[in-house]
Amino acid sequence: MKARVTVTLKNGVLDPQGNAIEGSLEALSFQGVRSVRQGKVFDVELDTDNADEAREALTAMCERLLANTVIEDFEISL
Amino acid sequence: MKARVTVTLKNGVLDPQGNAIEGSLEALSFQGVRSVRQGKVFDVELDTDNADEAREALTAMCERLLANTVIEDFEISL
Amino acid sequence: MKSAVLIFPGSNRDRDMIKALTNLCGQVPTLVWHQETTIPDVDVIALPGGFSYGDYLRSGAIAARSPVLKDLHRHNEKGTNILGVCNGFQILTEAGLLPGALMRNAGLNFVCKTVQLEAVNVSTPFSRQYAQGEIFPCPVAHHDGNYFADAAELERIEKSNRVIFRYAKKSNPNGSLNDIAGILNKKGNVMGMMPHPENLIEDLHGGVSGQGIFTSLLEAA
Amino acid sequence: MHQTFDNNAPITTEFVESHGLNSEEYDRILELTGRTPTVTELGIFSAMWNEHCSYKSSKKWLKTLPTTGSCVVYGPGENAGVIDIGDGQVAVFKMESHNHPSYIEPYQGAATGVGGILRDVFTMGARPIAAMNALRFGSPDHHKTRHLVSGVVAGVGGYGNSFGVPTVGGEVNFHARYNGNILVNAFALGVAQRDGIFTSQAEGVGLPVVYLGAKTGRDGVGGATMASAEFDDQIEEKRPTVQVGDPFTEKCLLEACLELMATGAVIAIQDMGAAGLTCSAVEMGASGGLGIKLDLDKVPCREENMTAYEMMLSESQERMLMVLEPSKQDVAEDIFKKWGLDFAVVGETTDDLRFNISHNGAEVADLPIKELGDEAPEYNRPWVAPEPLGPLMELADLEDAGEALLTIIASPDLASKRWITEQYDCLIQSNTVQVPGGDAGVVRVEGTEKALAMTSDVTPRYCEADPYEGGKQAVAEAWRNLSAVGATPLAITDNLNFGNPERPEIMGQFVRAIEGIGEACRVLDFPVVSGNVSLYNETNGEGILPTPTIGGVGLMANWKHMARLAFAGEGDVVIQLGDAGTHLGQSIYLREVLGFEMGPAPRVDLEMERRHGDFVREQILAGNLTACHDVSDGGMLVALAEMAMAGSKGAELSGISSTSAEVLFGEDQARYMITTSAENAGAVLEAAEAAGVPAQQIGIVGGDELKLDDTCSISVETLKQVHEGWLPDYMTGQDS
Ligand SMILES: Nc1ncnc2c1ncn2[C@@H]1O[C@H](COP(=O)(O)OP(=O)(O)O)[C@@H](O)[C@H]1O
Ligand SMILES: [Mg+2]
Repeated sequence: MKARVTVTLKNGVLDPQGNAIEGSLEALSFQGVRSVRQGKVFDVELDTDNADEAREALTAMCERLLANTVIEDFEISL
Repeated sequence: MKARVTVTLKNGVLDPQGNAIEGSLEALSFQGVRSVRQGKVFDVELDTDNADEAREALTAMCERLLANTVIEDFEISL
Repeated sequence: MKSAVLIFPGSNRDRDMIKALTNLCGQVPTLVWHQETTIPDVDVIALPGGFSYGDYLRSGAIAARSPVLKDLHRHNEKGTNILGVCNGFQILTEAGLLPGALMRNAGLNFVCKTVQLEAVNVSTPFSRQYAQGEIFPCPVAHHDGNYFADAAELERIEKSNRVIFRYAKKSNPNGSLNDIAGILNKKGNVMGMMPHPENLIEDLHGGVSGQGIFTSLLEAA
Repeated sequence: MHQTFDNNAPITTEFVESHGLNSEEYDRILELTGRTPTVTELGIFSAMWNEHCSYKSSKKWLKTLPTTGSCVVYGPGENAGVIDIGDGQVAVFKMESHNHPSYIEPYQGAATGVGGILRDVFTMGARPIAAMNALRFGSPDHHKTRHLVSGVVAGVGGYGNSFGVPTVGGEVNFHARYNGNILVNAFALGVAQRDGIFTSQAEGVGLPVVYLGAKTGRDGVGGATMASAEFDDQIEEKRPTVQVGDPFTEKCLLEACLELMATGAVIAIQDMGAAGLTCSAVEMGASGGLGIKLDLDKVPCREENMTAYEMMLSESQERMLMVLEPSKQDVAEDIFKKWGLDFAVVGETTDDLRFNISHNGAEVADLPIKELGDEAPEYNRPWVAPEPLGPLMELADLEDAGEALLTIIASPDLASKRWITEQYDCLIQSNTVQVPGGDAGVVRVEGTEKALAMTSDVTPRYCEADPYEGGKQAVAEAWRNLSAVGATPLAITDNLNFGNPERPEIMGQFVRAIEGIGEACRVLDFPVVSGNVSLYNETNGEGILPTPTIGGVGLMANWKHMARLAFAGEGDVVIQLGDAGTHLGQSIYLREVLGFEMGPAPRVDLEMERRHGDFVREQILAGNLTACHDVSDGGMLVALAEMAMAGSKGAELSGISSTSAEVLFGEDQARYMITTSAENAGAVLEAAEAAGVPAQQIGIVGGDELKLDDTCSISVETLKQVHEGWLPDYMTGQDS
């Protein structure tokens, strides 16, 4: 089955990329952008079709590799 | 309103990061991972609460900056 | 030879490029800040290496949208020679002045070392001082130098002989398709390359093989 | 998890303790304030009085280090040390640790460590032109080590490469004693005009205090306290204070500061490091004999509802505090806007010597500014000198010198660090003469023929065995590495990493190491101009190896008169300077081949170091040498192997016993391996004799093998394979 893991910075953690993008959007005269925070997505294709199994495996993958849980949160959608 | 823009590599575009992650996951003895593709998300906070306006603005932002349409696709969710 | 160097916030090999142009092409280049709207009439416009805007979002992406680019496009129309090195190459692809894209190195790590280049097309204003097939050392220092273009594009580039430099002797440091280290645009006036010729131009650097790029431009001017 | 407090909340004992202040220290605070401090005030005291900022355990001993010399312009006390390098130019350098943050989040911890040290250098008006990094990791088979190595290296590179400074040297060691407490020591060096140096000393009353750079967030709130707190198993809870580095902003900050300094607008400047706004403001006021008034409502914030406490303790990176010439305020503002940086007048200098802070219109702190620093506690902690280790027992004979050599050069500490150094840009700025791999990194001084050489050295296992000799050795090896490339050693910065000073045996290591460092600096005329102390490097009661990292800097009149370690010419004569090896105690051979860490550390004869080093330098400057390498870890045979690998040339040795481990692998000090052309050999040997330097011809460069005698020779290819192989193989491995 196909799954998508989304990894985002925890609240309050500085996001230099997001800031730079905000600045650039402003320079490109896009109005009304309050804030931009950048994160990562991983589209993962798994052999299993069992949702629980998948969720368990993906959680482990996030904790071990995909997310830096010191500064990032992750969410899994199947 | 809050919106999320997801930018992913077009099919066929090589993904060094995705490949490397596949490799490490295997090395970490995670079985049954067919493929991993890495992309980006942008959590954007806009002044407007009008969905159409927002979608239009975000589409423009993607085409002008957030995505490199030579190699990337984008999707917008409000 | 008159030259201009475009400077973006985060450019950091600008001084190296300025030194190379000054010492090898006989004149101090005009420095053009990214927010300026006109680039003076010169023989060569150089986009230096660095991490413009921290290479945030995508390497070169934000710089490629800065005000000065409008006039860079005008100069391109005019046929002014434009040289992009490293981050400059990334900016030129992001700006659509060169095809393809520069992705994260296959090894994922930043890589700084001296590789071997092969001069593949020496009939350009950027490479005429090299001998056809000449193999010479040149340093690289980048994180996103992995050249990618889709099959059709790649074929067009190869067919029209627009690969100027390739990584030679299995020294491809980043996974670039077809070992591409430097390419030319269709019109023949824009070159982008990942390696740093400006860092190999005096004895102190342990060699001068990088001079050829600049002496070629000088001769073409 | 944000620590937010009501500013007038009652100050409980727990609260005081949680700020790393003991009861005596709290009583001292009550005396100074004459009342119960507010929450913000207590936070300020905790930041100013923790080990990291106050040096309360180390001050007494740091004072004993020699800090003066003909080249010294500014010694310790400024953001970085400043030495004269002639032609009206100065070199500005310092080394600083970021150990705990790097263990918690290796990439950001290392990155912000590099950012901090670069800021220290350009705060003084110097453009950074070179960097080094000294790294100590746990045992390679510890489950965290690989992750920490890749994170730290990526962080060091990620920041330095983007900022645009060449990384030209460093060290990497692995040892189980760093398993729970790695060391990340970052060094930076910059060059400025002697009359273009800036300090934190404010002058003049009623001048604007200006905040520059990035916005303030809750990053690292409590970080300075954490950096001085021993780790325990609750480390997870200390996590939320991770700071994130932004090299792009730092690069803009560098350019903006240098541009601004050139306009004459800057009266005083101080970067915001540990406990950013607090330490920088107090430093500026106290050193200038002025008070500082801050209005926190003016501070650019990244997050909402930040408390005064949080703003005063925030360690958000890439920030500066300046006192500006009022008439030039607009010029300053324009420059910072041009570079896309925040600029805000947040206060003014006063004449009342108070540190006065208001927030939301109310006064949240009012403290005597001088006392905050001057009255910080200073301890004379009890210490016991470590027992000297007994002599080494009889060792089994050396079976196979070749095997031993291969084992040693493929061992974690001696294996090639290419996998690491290639992730660092060592060429940017176009002035690099010697890249990592030689005895010292060498960079030309822009626009001159001068070059600066730098090296980072310490041998922790020696310091563990004998902190005094170990301290001497660290300084001596730095001095030797500089001499070995032909530079005149000028001065050092020291980064003293030790365990918990409240334990007398650890304090003893610290004291004895400083005595050794001081002694070596005096004899070698190699003063200390800057430094940093990192204590409490221990986990669950186990301390790290005592690690006083020495960053040495030397000068060359002309980069062309420089030696490299690579064998250069077929037929060149190989000469050993210094006596044959005898000392195996604490040697790499003992540890890697025989498997134990025992015996005394090698003794350092500083007079001999001086004699031998001066001779080597003279010979290099006279152009008599074709290669030069100091003998350190692994002894003579390892030094020769390194020269062979670097030059892709072999050598045929003669008159050297292939069965004496002492001779081949002994780590006696004050020794070099040099090569000369056959014609020059005689003259060099005579000159050595005249200079009282033992010198012996031990071989001829040539072929593609390192040949000891008929029974023992190894191809240079094989040497390279094992030497280059270990680290990449290790890093591509995985922990299960
Ligand atoms: N982390 C690092 N960064 C840059 N260079 C390094 C690093 N670690 C080691 N090196 C380089 O590798 C070479 C060998 O290191 P080392 O064995 O410590 O040298 P030495 O024994 O002469 O002090 C030196 O040139 C050193 O600068
Ligand atoms: Mg050495």
